[in-house]
Order: sequence, then C-alpha cells, then structure tokens
Amino acid sequence: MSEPKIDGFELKPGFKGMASDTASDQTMFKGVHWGKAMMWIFLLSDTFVFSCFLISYMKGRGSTPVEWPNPSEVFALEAFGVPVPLLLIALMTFVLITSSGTMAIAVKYGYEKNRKMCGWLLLATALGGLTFVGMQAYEWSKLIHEGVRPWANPFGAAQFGSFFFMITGFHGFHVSIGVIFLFIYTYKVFAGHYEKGKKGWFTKLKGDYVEIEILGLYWHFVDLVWVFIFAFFYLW
Amino acid sequence: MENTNNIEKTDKKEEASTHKIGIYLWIWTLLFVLSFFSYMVDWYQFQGMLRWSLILFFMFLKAGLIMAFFMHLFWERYALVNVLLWPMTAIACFIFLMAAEFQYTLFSRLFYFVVGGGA
Amino acid sequence: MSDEYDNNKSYQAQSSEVMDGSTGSVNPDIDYVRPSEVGEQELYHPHSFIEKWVFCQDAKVIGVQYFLTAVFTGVVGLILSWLMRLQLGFPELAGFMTAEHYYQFVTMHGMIMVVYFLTALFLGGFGNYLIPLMVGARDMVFPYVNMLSFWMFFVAVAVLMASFFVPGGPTGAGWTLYPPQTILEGTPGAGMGILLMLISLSLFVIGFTMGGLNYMITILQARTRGMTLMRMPLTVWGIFTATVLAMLAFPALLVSAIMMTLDKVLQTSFFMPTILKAGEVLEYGGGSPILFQHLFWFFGHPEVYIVALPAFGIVSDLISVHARKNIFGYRMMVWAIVGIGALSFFVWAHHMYVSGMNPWFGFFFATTTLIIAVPTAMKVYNWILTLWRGNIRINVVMLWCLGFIVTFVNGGITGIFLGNVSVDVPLSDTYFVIAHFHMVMGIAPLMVIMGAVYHWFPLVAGKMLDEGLGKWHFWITFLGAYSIYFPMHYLGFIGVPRRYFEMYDSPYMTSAVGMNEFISIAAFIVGAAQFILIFNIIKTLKTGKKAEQNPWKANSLEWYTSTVPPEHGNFGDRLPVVHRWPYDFSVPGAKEDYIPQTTAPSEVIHTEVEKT
Amino acid sequence: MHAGIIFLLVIVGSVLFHIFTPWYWTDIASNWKGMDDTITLTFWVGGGVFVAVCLFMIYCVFRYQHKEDRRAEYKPEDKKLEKILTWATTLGVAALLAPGLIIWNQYVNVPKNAIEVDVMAWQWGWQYRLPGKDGKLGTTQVRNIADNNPFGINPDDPFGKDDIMVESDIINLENNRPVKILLRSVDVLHNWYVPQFRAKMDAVPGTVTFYWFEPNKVGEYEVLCAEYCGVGHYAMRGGVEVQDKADYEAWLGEQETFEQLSARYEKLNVDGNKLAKK
Repeated sequence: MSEPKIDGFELKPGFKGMASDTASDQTMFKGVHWGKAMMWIFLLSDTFVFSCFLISYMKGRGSTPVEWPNPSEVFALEAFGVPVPLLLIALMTFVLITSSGTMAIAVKYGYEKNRKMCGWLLLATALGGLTFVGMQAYEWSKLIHEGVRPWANPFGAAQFGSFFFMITGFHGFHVSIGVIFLFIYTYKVFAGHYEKGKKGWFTKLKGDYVEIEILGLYWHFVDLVWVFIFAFFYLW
Repeated sequence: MENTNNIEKTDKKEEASTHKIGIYLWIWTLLFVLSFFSYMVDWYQFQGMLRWSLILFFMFLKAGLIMAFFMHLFWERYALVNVLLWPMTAIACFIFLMAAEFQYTLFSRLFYFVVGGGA
Repeated sequence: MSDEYDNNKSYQAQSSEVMDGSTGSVNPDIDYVRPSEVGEQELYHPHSFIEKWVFCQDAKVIGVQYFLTAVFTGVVGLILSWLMRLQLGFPELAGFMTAEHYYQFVTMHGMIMVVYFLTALFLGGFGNYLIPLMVGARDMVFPYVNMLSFWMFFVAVAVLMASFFVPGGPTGAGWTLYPPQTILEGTPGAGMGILLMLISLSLFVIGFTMGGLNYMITILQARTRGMTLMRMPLTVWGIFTATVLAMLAFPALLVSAIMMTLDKVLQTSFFMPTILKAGEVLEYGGGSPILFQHLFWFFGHPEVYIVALPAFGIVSDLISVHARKNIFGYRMMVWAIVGIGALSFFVWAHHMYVSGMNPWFGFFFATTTLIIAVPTAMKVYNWILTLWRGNIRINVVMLWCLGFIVTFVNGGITGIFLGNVSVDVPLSDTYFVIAHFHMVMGIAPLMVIMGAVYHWFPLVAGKMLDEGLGKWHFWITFLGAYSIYFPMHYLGFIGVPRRYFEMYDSPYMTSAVGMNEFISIAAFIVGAAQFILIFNIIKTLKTGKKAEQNPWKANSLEWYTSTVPPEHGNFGDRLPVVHRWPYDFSVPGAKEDYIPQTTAPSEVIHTEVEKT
Repeated sequence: MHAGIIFLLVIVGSVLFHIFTPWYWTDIASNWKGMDDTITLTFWVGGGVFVAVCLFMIYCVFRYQHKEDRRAEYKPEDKKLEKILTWATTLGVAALLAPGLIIWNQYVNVPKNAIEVDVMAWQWGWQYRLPGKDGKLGTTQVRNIADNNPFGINPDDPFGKDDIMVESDIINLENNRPVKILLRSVDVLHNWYVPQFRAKMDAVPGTVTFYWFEPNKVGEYEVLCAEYCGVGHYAMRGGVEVQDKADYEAWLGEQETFEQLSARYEKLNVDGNKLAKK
C-alpha cells in the first residue's frame, strides 16, 4: 500500500527501483502480499477477457451494414413524463462510483485496524453493489419488455441485443460475485476474525486485513470495467 | 530484543502508511464530476469527433483515477506497475488491427451486397 | 501476522549463519545473503488418506495428478490418431469408419493433444512439481487454489470424455472450431458434442487460471534467499513465461467459447452471417466468421508457445546437466524466452493468410512472424554450442534432447515457409501444415517430455528407470516419428489438402497411396512404442534400482531436498540459500565437475567462477 | 557412438529423400512461379541451416563424448559469437522475408485487365458467374437466392442483368489472361484451390474475398476444397478448363445471362443442385 521497508535492501524509486527490484532475490514486487499480487495478475487476465469482449463488440458493430440502434434513445427512461436519455445508466454509474469510494475508504480503515468503520463501509459497499445489480435487472426486464432479445431487437442490428446482454451480463456476474464476497467479508470483519486469527473456512490458514485490500482491488476493477462499458456501449 | 523492536517498528509503519482520507474524498468527488461531464456529452448530443474525443478523454481520466488512487497503483513500485501496463500493448495492437478489419468487412459487404454500395 | 513475520526473519538470519558456518571457512563478506523478507509459509498438512492423495494441497502430488490425468487423455488422443491413420493408410480395413467418425476423431485428437495433454502436462504437471522445488519454496503460494485447479481440470476432462457418449457424438468441427460449420448441421456433433466441448474448454480455462496464478506468484514472490530471477533454471523461466502467455491468451479462448455457445443456444449472430442451408435461410444474420478466427488465434498462437517454451526451458537444463557444461549464453536464453513470449501476441493472424481477412495484414504478420525466428534460432545455436566442448553423457536423457534438436530445427525451418506470407499461400491447408506443426509442437515437445520423465523420475519415485528399455523407447519413437512427419511435408507439396477423409480419384493424390500406407505403419509402431515407457515405469517401481540423492550430479535445488522423494515442505527445517546460478558445471579449479547452487563462494574460493 | 551414426544416417537420408523424392509439386500452370522460387530459396537457406545445425550436433556427439578424466570447457558467454549469430540470422531471415512480401504485394494488387469470376460455394459444390458486356458483376444477397436466381442477384441492380450464369461446376478460363476470383459462400467456409495455380483463398459467408492469377497452360484442372466445411469436405470438387482465346469465346457465347435465365425460369432444370430444390 505504500513504500515497504526491507532489511538489507535499498528500495530505489522509479525505473532504477524497478531494475533493482527485478534483479533482487526472493520477491520481484517488494512488500506486496502474495494474495494482492495474485489479485493483480488475475485482474490483468480479466482485463483481457473484457478487452476481448469489447473488441468483438467493436468488430461486430463496425462491420454490420444494418443501422445500429441509438443507445441514447433505447436506454432513455421516463421521468416526470419526460424521456430522459440514459437516466438509469447515469444512476447506475452513480451507485457504482459511490460504492467504489466507500470501498476505498474501507480499505484505509482496514489497514488502520479500525474494525467498526471498516465493517460499516464494507456493508455500504455491498449494499451499493446490490442496488446496482437490482437496477441492472430492472434495465434488462425493461428492454426485454420492449422486445429486445439476444437474437433480435426492434431497433436495428440484431447484434445490439447480443452484445448488450452478453457484456452487461458478464459484468453483472462480476458484480454479483463481488457482492457475495463483500457480505462474507463484512461478516468476517464484524466478527473480528482477523483480530482473533481465525482460520479460513476452506484454506485453513489465518487471514489478515490485507484481504480487504484484495477484495477492494476486485471491486474497483468492476467499477473500472463499467467506465469502459459506459463509454463504449451507452455513450458511443 | 531485536524482535520486539521490529514489531513496534512495523506497527508504526502501518499506522503511518495509510493515506489521508482527504485524498480518497477528492478522487471520489472528481469521479462524480467526470461521470457527470461524460453524461452531459450525451445530454447535449455532441456529435462527431468532438463526441468521440470527449468520451474517450473522460473515460481514460476516470479509469486512470480509479487505478492510480483507489487501486493504489500510484503508490506501488514501478515493477508492479510496469508488469500490469505493458501487456496492454497486445490489446492495443488487437484493437488497432480489428478496427482495420471491421472497416474492410464493412467495405466488402457494402461493395458486394448492397446496390450502389460501392460508390 | 506481524510478529510471526519478524520472528521468521531473525530465524532465517540465524539459519544462514549455521549453514555457512558448518561448511568450514566462514567468510561473512562474500557469503552474505540478506535476511529473508517474507515469513515462513504456513502449510496445511494432510490429516487423512483423502487429504493426502485425493484432495491434496501439496504441489508435488497435484503435479503427479495433473501428469497422470494428462497422460490418460494423451493415450485417448493416441488411439484416435491410430484410427485416423488406419483410415488414411488402409481405408479397406476401416470399413466401420464413416466420414463423420473420421472428422470427430481428427477434432478430438487435435484438441486433446494441444490443450488437455501438452498444456496440462507441461504447466500442470512439470510446473507444479518443479517450480516450488527449483525456486526453493515450500509449496505453491496458494495450495488450496492449486488443488481446485487440478479438480477443475479433472472435471473439464470428464466433460470432454462425456462428449463421446452423447447423441451425435463429439464435435467434428476440427480443433480450430471455425464457425459457421461448427454449430450447423453437416458437421458431426453439432448438437451436444460442440456444447460439451465449449463447456469443457471454459472449465479448463477457469481451472488453468487458478493454477497459473499460483505458478506466477510462486516464481515472482516466493523464491528462496539468494534466488534472483537470473539464477533460476531455464525450466522455471520457460514454464513461467508460458504461464504468463496462458494467463493473457486463454481469455480470448474463453470469450470465443462463450460467444459461440450463445450462437448455438440463443441463436445470437456473433459469428453467424445470413446462411442458406438446404434451401432455407437460417435465423442468423450479420455476424462475422473471421472475428472468431481472430479471437481463436489470438489465443491459439500464444498457445503454441505455451507448449514450446516449457520444452525449451526443460531441454536447456537437461542438455546442460548431461553435457556437464554450463548452458551457453544463459542471459541470451532468458531474453529469447521472454522475447518469444512477448512477440507471440503480435503474430496470430499468420494462421489466417488465406482466411479472407484484410489483405494488408499479410505484410504486418509476415514481418512479426519472421522476427520471432531470430530469438528461436538463437536458442538452437545455444543448445548446440552447449554441446560443443562439453563432456557429453550419451544416455537416454541426452538422446531425447538430441532428438528434440533434430525435430525442432526441422519443424522450425518449415515454420519459416509457412510464416512467410506468399510461401504460405500454396502450402496452407495442406499436409505440409500438418507435418510442420506435428514436428514442431507435437514431436519436439514430446521428446522433451520423455527426456524429462527419464531425468526426473529418480526424484519423483526414488528409483532409476531402465536405460536399456529407454534406449529402445527412444530409437523407435524418434526414427518412427521422423519417418511419419518428414515425408508428410511432400504430400503438402503435391497439394493434398488436410482434413480429407479419402484421397480418392485425383491423380496427384493417388500417387501418394504408398506413402500414406508407410506413414500409417510407422504411426502404429510409434504409438505402440510408448507403452514401453509405461512398462518401464511399472517394472522400475516394482524392481528398479534405488536412486541416490542426486544421480545426475545436477546443481539445481530440486536435487537438494531433505528426502528423496521430497516430502511436504520440500526442504526440511531450513530453506536452502542460493549463492550461484544452476549451471556451474566443470568449473576450473573445483574438485567435482559441478557446484550446487547452495554452495557458498567461500567453499569454492579457488575456482574461477565467472557467472553467479 | 551408435547414436551419432544413426543421427547422421537420418540427416543423410533426409537429404537423399529430398533429392530423389517422386512426390513433389505439380507442374505450375499460373503466373505464380515466384511462389515456387521463394519456396526453393527457403529450401536452400533453411535446409542448409538444418543440415549444418544437425551435423554440428553430431560432430559434438562424436568428439565430446563423456570421459571421466576430462572436463568440459567453462565459458558462460561469448558476446562476440552471439552477436555474429544474431546478425547473421537476422540477415538470413530478412533475405527470405523480402521476396515473400514482394510477391504478396503482387498477390493483393489485382491487375486492371483481370476478368472477374464469381465463385459461389455451398455445401458441397461450386457455381460460377461471369460479368456480362458491362464488365461488372451485380451485387447479391443470400436472401434473394431462389431457383430462378441461383446467385441471389439483387433484382434492381442494373449491373446484374447481363451477368453470365455458368450452369456447371466446371469453369472455363482464357489462357494468359488474369482472372480475379471472387469468392462467396452461402453457408460455411470453403476454399477454391487448384494446386497447379498455387493460389488459394477462403470463401467466407457474409463477405466476399478475392485473389487473382493468370493461367498459362491450356488444360483441365481439378478444383479442391481446401478449408474444412463439414462431412462432405473431401468430396467437394470442381473443375477448371483453361482454353485458348477462340475456344473460350465460343464457350462464352453458349452461356446464358441472368436475364435469359429469368425469362426461361420455367424451363430451367438444375437437378441435383440443392440450392434450387426450394
């Protein structure tokens, strides 16, 4: 999370530091917890998954001569009798960014061993995520009600529905997994598992507050992906 | 003896290592503002190059802020940052080539399947 | 966490003193290795038979589990290849086989061998067994996830095998699974078969991701004291780079599998354009079949190197140990592995020169592809330069290595034909391609696997495999495989297209009937010869000679474990401390012709060690 | 010792096989001799490297066999040697790449005077269409395909009316005149491949692909499908007949245009053609 201190090893900044870290023994990422390194590499791999989805979307949308539906109109929502473009999407973005912020601060309190604050913020994050999933379910049912299907839709190119359901579905799946783990870790933090050194259910190994940061990385990544989906799918 | 010293040192270090809450609040606010701006791109129905460049600009700014501060990449050592960012060149290459590919497919389809499409 | 962490630090510091002190002349300056920066790994020791042998968290057991499962799928793949060769060489004897069967066998053979056999064997099998031992770790960093990885792979294999028994049989779409035919009638197994294949591939990717995270983090973050990246054996470098490739390439496979599943189940049109079939227009429209090919090869080309790079790494170690000479140009070797790995993400469409993609891509991909030939050639030079002025033991392990060099150079050279865009035009989709990729990523890696089995069997089982049987195994396999694939290139020159169930009625194809019969006979013999190894292993386990601690006099850490075979935790009470690279063979001035990695500089003060 | 000898025999055998092989490429019948030449060049360079590497390896096996009292040389690196090898390899590779790229440049740039031949592939057969007097092919749509419109030509396309329909799986080509093959498929991937012409390209449903060649030998050739397209792949054959100008024109005159075909729709008889079964 910040500059670590290592006995007998000088941590140089910048690219010099990169060279000396890489050339050193034992670890390449100095002071980075195994689990955190693992999450980063996993997210790198997951970035490739979402990149492939979005690249396919670009190729699919770009090469169809049929007109692509205007997302601004398709995703408009009626508020007080006026159709507001992308209203629901804007709200979803708002919710997700809110939960990302609470997560970031939860990580901070986790490192300060502030159990209560960390727990409440995790709970807030989990609820934010749950709201997001709920809104997505609403959005899906609205579109399905309007006749949008994965194989066809009344607005234009059939690929619109295909890519929409697949990409938002895969993102929503990530959010749902995140929400489940957020609730689990909320419980673990409130129950004081890290203070008591309680062993994990499956791994039978002791945990640490660094797990909150690892979970945080995942959650911010989900938010990150949404930034790209929002730009490419809803605004483009 | 040395052990106990170490423990104290470590604890202190962790205490000091967390960042001020202000920076998170700042980034948080910035994210809201940027999201609002990118929403406004649609609201005012900007079109053409202006639209695409604004969308991309806000997107990369938001993504950068989340990665740099919420995911702490700004504070990580360069070894980790570089390992994470260099693979993106493969993605960039893939995007670039697929952009060329869809234009070619679209051209072929218009040229061979649509009356007057080749013009 | 924190007090444990620091306790271990001081414990590690003490242990290093004891180790160096016990060896005689203590020289704290030149032997100094800084104290450990990570705490001792917490291990969960098994409490029951099931935890010890079935749901085991020990990377070595998981490695063996991976190995055995992969070998099982490999045997299935082998039998399928026999059936194919029977049809091609002696169609009159294969009356039971329809074209549907043939294409199903082709497809399953390809997919099994590339993904479920070679990838799983190198990364899951050798990776799990060797990485922790070679970098001096007690185990993989996430043993529980590692266990899940194997069982996910196991389920993937089960699903794959189940597809043999569903209505319509397994998919017969060719291992590349090109849409639209993959999911349309007219291709065998277009119903349940392809679905199970896609599900199995997705499971494999998920399982592999779990394993791959382990391999990467273990190598990057859990090396022992003194083990720098540039002191790792090339085996670890090869497996590491291959894992990185897999982590970044498998996503493309997962995405294409998901999209194709949706095309099949929900009638989406990601890859499906408007299609007229049996006089009816299907419910598809607007999709792009070439998109699938791009996604598939964005995975598929790195996949080639996922198989090749561990083989490169392992063979480097075997050659060095058995030639009693340091690997020539170690740094060049490492950079070549990394460079090949990085470049492999920029060459994918050289599989698609005649696919109808944007024609201008040909220039880009031909150039990047031929650039990759340079680091690959450097590796070959370095292998033979390692042999040069060596002190070469011509034992079974070395024979496999020599066989690897011959087949790999042969296959690599034909790769230059196919990578060079306009030379590829007449040769693509012919038997030349089949001969090329079997030589370079079938036979060559197989040679390395066999060499590695003979080399590391004493470590895994504590017994030496029989040399005499091993030599028979090698010569039949090498000569047989070479005489299968070398003449096959010439079928491609004639112009025989691949994936032909029958060669009948074209004059230039019927001219090759004799050759096809010869190839088939060779294939039957080579396949049967593999059972010599199985017999050898069973015989050795029962009556074999007990191996000494370090039978090959190698330097790397896996031979310096507390027990043979190594127990859970690998190195007993204390992790080894590394002072040098693993290739200090025949150092002038040293008493023996090898200096283990754990030997401190003060112990070999009179030698002229150049690289550490 | 034995090992070295056997490896030596393998290498010698490979070279002899290459020299005396009865199986080699068919006589070329198109302008793509450059492809053959590049293959030959690659053979000399690549084959040379293969033989050299293997012979060096065999020499080492003979010369440096294990002796208890001998030590191997200890020399971790030789920067100069590595540099020389790298640059030599780079040069060799560049020398092979250059002709490859030059020929590819010719391959993707179709000469202006090329006659377009529309090849339509389906499971499992071929059909051909030639442009009429206007020299242009009409645009098509898979959805338009019917028994009176086997190519699915857009009825409102003025260029389509005079297109010449070839009711056969054999196409005639004029000798020494470049042909641009336009490939389209109605169902799955196919590949229109004549080994003697060397050139090939996949037919991809949903788009049209192309390549060109100039036949330069009168005769009949067999067309193979070179991209796996389902169970009938191996039996999907067609034909090409390369003729002199006079013969070709005579043949061309016998063919029917799209307009004539539409007019004679009732009389049309294309049995055995799955497309027309509807």
